[in-house]
Amino acid sequence: MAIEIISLITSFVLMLIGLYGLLSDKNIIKIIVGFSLFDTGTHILIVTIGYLKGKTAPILDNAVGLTDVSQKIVDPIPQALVLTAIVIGLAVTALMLAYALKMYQAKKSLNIGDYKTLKW
Amino acid sequence: MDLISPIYIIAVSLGTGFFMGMPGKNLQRISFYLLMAVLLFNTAVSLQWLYALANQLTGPMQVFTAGFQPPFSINLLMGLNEAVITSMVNIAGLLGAVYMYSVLKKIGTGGQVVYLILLISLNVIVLSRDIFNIFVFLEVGSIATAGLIIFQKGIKAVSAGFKYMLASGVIAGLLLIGIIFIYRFTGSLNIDTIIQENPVFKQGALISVFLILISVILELKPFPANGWALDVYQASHPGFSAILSSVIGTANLYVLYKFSGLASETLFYYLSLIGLVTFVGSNLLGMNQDNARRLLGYSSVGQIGLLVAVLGLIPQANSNFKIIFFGLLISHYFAKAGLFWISGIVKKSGLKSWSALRKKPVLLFLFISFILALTGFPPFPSFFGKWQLVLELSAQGNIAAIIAILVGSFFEVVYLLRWAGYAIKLEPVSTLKIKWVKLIPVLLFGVGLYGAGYFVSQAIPYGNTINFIPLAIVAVLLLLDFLPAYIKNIISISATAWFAYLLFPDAGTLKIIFIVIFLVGGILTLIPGFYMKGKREGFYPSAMLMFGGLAQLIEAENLLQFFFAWEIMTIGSYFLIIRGKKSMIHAFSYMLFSVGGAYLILLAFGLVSMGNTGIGLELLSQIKYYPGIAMALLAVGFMTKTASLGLHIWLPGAHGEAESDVSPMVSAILLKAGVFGLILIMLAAGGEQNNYQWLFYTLGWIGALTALVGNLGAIFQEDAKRLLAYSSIGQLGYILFAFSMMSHMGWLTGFTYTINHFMFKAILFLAIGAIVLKLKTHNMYEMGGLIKKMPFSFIAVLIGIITLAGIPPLSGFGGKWLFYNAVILKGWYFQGAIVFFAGTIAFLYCFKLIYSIFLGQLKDNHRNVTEVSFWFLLPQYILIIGVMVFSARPDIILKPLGATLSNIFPAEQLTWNGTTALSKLGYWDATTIFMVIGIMFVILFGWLWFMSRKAQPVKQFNMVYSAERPERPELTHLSHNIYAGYNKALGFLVAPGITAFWSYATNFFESAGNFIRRIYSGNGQSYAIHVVIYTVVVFIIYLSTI
Amino acid sequence: MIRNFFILILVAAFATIFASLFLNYGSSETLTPLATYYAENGAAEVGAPNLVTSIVVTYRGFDTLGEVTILFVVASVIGFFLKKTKHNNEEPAKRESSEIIVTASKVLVPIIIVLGIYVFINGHLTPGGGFQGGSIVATAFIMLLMANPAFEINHRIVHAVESISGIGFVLMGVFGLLLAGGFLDNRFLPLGTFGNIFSAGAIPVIYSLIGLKVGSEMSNILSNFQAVQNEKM
Amino acid sequence: MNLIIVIVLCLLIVAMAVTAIMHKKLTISVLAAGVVSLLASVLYLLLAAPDVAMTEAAIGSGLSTIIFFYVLNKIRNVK
Amino acid sequence: MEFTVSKILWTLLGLFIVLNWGLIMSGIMRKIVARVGKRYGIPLYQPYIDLIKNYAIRSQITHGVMFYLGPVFRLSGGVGIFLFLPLIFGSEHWSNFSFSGDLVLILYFQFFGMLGMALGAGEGGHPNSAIGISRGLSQFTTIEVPMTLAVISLAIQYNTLSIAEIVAAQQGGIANWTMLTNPFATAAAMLSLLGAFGHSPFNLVKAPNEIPIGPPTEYHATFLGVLRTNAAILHVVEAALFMNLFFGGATNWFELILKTFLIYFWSVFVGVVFPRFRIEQSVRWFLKIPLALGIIAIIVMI
Repeated sequence: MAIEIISLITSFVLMLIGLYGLLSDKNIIKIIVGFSLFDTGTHILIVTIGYLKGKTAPILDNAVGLTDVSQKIVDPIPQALVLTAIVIGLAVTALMLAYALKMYQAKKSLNIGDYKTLKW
Repeated sequence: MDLISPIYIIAVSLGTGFFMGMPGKNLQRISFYLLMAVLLFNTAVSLQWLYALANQLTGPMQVFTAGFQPPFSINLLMGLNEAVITSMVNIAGLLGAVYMYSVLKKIGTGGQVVYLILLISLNVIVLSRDIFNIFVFLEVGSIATAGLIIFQKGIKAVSAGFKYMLASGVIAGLLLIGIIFIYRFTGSLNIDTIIQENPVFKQGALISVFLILISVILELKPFPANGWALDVYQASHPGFSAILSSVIGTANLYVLYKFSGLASETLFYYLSLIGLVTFVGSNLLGMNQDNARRLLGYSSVGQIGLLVAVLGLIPQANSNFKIIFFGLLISHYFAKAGLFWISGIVKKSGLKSWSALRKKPVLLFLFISFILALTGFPPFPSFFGKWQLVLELSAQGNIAAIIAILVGSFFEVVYLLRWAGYAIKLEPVSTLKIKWVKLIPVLLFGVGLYGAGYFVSQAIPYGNTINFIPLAIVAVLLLLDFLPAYIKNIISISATAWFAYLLFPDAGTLKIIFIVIFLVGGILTLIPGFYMKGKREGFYPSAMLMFGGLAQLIEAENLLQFFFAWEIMTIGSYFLIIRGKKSMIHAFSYMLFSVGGAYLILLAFGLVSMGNTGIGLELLSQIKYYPGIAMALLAVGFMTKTASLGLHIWLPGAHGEAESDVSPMVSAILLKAGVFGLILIMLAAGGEQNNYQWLFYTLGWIGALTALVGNLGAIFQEDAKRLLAYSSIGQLGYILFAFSMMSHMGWLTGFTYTINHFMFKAILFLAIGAIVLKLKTHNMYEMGGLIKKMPFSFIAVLIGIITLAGIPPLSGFGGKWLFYNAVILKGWYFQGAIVFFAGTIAFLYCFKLIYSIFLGQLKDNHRNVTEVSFWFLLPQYILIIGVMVFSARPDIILKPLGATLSNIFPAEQLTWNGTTALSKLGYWDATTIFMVIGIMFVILFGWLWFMSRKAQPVKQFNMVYSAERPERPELTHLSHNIYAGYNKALGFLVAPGITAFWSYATNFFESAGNFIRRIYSGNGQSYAIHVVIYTVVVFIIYLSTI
Repeated sequence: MIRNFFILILVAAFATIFASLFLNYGSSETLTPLATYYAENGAAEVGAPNLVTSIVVTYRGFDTLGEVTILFVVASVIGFFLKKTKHNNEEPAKRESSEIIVTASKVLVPIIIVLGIYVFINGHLTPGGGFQGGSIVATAFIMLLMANPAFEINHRIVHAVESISGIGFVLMGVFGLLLAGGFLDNRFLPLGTFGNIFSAGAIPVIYSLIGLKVGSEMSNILSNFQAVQNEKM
Repeated sequence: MNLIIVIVLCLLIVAMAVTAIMHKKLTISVLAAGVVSLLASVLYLLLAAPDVAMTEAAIGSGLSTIIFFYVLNKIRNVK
Repeated sequence: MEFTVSKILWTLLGLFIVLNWGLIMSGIMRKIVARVGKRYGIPLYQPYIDLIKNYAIRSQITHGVMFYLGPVFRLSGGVGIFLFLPLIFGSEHWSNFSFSGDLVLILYFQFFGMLGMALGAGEGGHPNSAIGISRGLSQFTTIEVPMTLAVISLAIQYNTLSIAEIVAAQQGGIANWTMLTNPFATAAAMLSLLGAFGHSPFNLVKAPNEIPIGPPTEYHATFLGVLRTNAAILHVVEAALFMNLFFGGATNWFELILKTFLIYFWSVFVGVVFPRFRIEQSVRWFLKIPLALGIIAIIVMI
């Protein structure tokens, strides 16, 4: 079994665990934890997609040289994407936490079931 | 032409945004104006592109970032579509900022920056051709959205924001997975390159395409995975809800549009399914809402669903795709933003508190315009969009989709028009203070909506055949609404006369009859308006809308014109009817039946156009697919207007509670529009030997039963106007029956009835209306003995009821005689007997009407009443002259009519020998009868008068009752429930079974909606669960097909 | 419990999506054409040894602009969302931090900041760049905050840095548009010698600006959360 | 060799993730999530993505965990 | 056919005969009813006395214009039916003005008189009049149903609506009478005739006991005289209509007198035998058996 398969499975499992936490836990903080796990899972997935077996990091240092680069490196594009994704994930998590804080301030509860004034 | 590159929208805005982050008090002060300046700049840039591209001054522009060709770098495309959408985004952004002036000021630069960036992100997702770039800016947008939600203070907004973030977090995750896999399978992130790669053939790619599309769809809030969005609509600042609904929805929809290039046929199918489910489902639930913003939320979701369905249903290569898509989109855009903005002005959330708008006519007008635009009435873009959509779907043979769309639309009409009714009718509980900054955007969007309507109408096929002059007259009357009523009345009458003058020369005999009924009748019923004091705000525009629609109906030469006119007339009459004191609920039910009928007509028109080219009215006679169903649908549609049995329950209230001069308009004139429609389809069906025998046979029975039930209903009424209203139901039943016979005699009967009903019902309603106006009660048992006070009204009513009852020598008998002959020749004996029975029953209510009001004992409080206004009597007596002429010389009309009809129905014609009409069975000499009876009557009257010339009048109180003098003789006026015995015997026939049926149907849908909406438990986590379930379910269904 | 079980089933059902993706994953030995292009021409066109950097800053620089915008928005939102309520001016209960942390922070903060700056300036040569460097800089602020909970970051300076670097980033983009091939093109400055610190056109400048921007934005976010700590609920 | 490390790493990640979801105490749960990120960044190194590894370490396991703790701290203070 | 003086004179003569026959016939009937009830009864010429007395009474009062018009309408109705009905088959003189309308005209012209009566009585202002009218009209609507069915049945049978042609078709012996060729229609019509004449059991309208004298309660003197005149004419004319439709018509005055007498006697006979119905009972009754007969009559003819 190759590395990428294992990490692919890991990423899927991580996402599912995160999703389960997101959907099942009543505690708002833990919902956010679930979300960030889900997010991490997607990051691993993206990096894995870019991975090619036995290739090196996409940095053209002396070890790689400037010739036949395409035979030597892993795909740099997913890595570039994941950088963006990570920052976005941070932003979303931070904002969710700010919301959680505000909600807690208003009702002194972290149970998401207590925020149902709007419905139907 | 040198155009500013769209990249500057982003560069300038972001630069300014970053600059606004600078610390400093001075900056705080000017930052709002800075924001406005940037938004103005963006608007200008996108508008210049729109102008240039629309006029083909330049081609679409590609912007390559970083100076590399795609797919190696991110590129933006500014084409016509993009120009339209970014213009929409930026204009609404600009006006939204104006609207949100105070809140943006209060929140400070931080808030302004977020607002600005939201708009930028929307611009980018519209322009960008790179899939991951779109993802990034979608995220920017959703974070900014989350920030803007909390402009509104309070836990509601905060919790709504959190729900939103949770759901959009999951959705973003799905999108990201989809994107990375599409990269994996196609090796590109550029939409155009991916489409070239054609991912359809690779299964893994199919799944990633699925993920991408489903997440964009989820962003568009499909039913039922959209609880989070509804909370946001309800809880946010109205200014932001407007942006969310009209702009963010639009931009996201455009993303779906771009991505839909990736999809396969199957996915398009699902797209349409999802859209339709959303449209129907959310509108079903919308019916249960009483919070204005949440209701608008449901409506928004529904509208976007419809647009998604359009994406799925209509191939983008179709030449009409754009007009459908943008027609619907633009209506939604203007209307929804406008409504949310108004909701911020009204402030209170309950639907009923919107009556506050009543005191602000401009705002009320805008509100109603927006509502009508959402519900797809002309002249708004959505009308044309929906029209074309139905035609295209018919061309595809996709009837199920049409039905779903119409059902959803109907639900939407239910709650939106109920709401409009509240605003128009309920007593205002609060007064509004309107700030100019909040009014300006609404006003501009209102103007934009009408402009867009005209533009779209010119763009669709055959749209240029629509005559907008009646609407222009309505607009003039709206602008002149501040003038006193009599001036507007003169204008209206002249305009109606002018329509008639224009239509007259080209019309054949059949049309002339309707011109006379619609327009001459219109003039006659407008005359009483001179009596009305004050300004009568809103009356004349509505009336002219109705008469304009009727005029257009006559001149219509294609299906579009016809339907347009039909809808115009419907709205006009709705506004007329709702003017009555207690008519809110009745006008509403009138509208529901009318709209339901109109949708059936639309569906039928769709069927008619199937497989045919063009949309001329002559297609009705060459229907290729499902001709029977199409005809039946049309018939039922028209029968909602003629209030045939089962569809009649709206009429008594609507006609009974309308204003005194409106009742004759709607009863004597408007009902004939339905007759006009029926005649149209019957003509198209061909003559006697048509293929729709079963249909007309059924219609005949319906007509007969309608006549019976209508007349029976009338005799038990205590309310004079309702009595007449029920009588109209019955009379229209006769008319339907007569035309359904599809024979020469039958049609002559039908036309005679139509003309008679027009005349006597106008006389009766005018007379009774004037009396009601004078006595301020509808109840007949509160009247009595008025013959001495109102002799002219009495004579008018007497002549009216003699005509109605068909007693010789007046023209009513002509109808009866023709009827007998027609029935026996046709062989519809039993139906005929029922109709005859109904006719004798008519006699009962005629008597009740005239007796209870005019005869018997005068009431104490009416001792000082005087004759009704001259302006009411004038049209009555003009009509009486008409009745007399038609009675003495029916041949004037019937001869040429017969000649025309002989082309259609050559068999068993009526022949004329001088003034004697000869049928196959019998003969009838109206002129002689008129003379014989007249002479005899005069002789006998003279004799009796001579014999009792010394008679002395008796005072009212000079009476003996069971050997005693009653203390208060006026109380002995027997007028309440005078047909008690009849009620005991036959009352069961008018038991409100049909009303019960309709209220059961209503309850069913309401409780279904109530049941379904329990899934919106308010729990943010549940909403996230819905999103996942939705994805999984759609996926599993999808998986089974690939 | 039933609910959780149901969610478990739901998640399992959701896993079918992954399963079907997994089954179609196949394996790939070669780069995609797009990546091949970057690998073959990246060095020559952009002039940065770190291909990830050339993609992040130049080829897909527009994404990165969006990314800093996201942070900017979040900072703004959190700024006005968690803003102190005015009537709440009581002095917060100060908690003394331990001596070790205070001392350590005094020593470490400058070092960390220098490290951060190094990381983003060298982003085009070695692993790391604006984001990494920026977050390292932000970590230094955390140290300061931990050392002194009452420490108030000088907002004016942070905001100014944030704004200026942001405007700078956009200006670089516009320069690229005006002077070179397109928005965010790095080649309006000479590409220089491959592998040098002052090479790869404007990449070092842009990445530094990104680093400053990210660092200041994150600091802003953190300080807002910190500010709440001192507030009464 | 790499393979074994990767397997162990992945097992740890999953274990930590489960801890993060299942553990009753919020602090543990947040810490576990941070550890998942940290382990992920090690995984990135093995997957030849040093840039990503740095970012994940700094942002995913560093900054976001700190923000979590700010919030937890605030909530605990209130309790 | 035109309005000529001789035509008008012949018609007036016919009217005179019919009026006298009507008066005599009602006298005879009242005598018979009395004898059946073991009373002596009135003299045969009593109706004449009544009529002359009514016309001669001097003290008159009126309630208004419609009060005048009521009897006028009523009498116009009666005379009108007479005018439009051919009395003697084959005689141009006694066919009156029937050239101007057919059976339908007569059916509908009945309403003319009813309306006038109703309005006039209403103007009187006495509640009993209104009660009587409402009952009368209610009952009348249902009476008309079997009648209509019978007429339709006839129209199908003879394929015409012209009375003269219907009579013509029945000539040539009793076997050709509608009574035998179309018994169901005849039965239905004869039942509705009972209601039309308003004898017991369908005389609640006039209701001599509960309400002084029904609709004409306020009428007296000349007004009542007019009404009585009308009643006399109407009885004969209605009977003549039935005679024309169902019993072969009349070829001379003797036949007419005999047949109308028998038809009228039928209603009196039933009235003597059966007790009075309440109004809802009679409404229901007419919608049962006579209606069923009418329907059968049509089905048979189709």
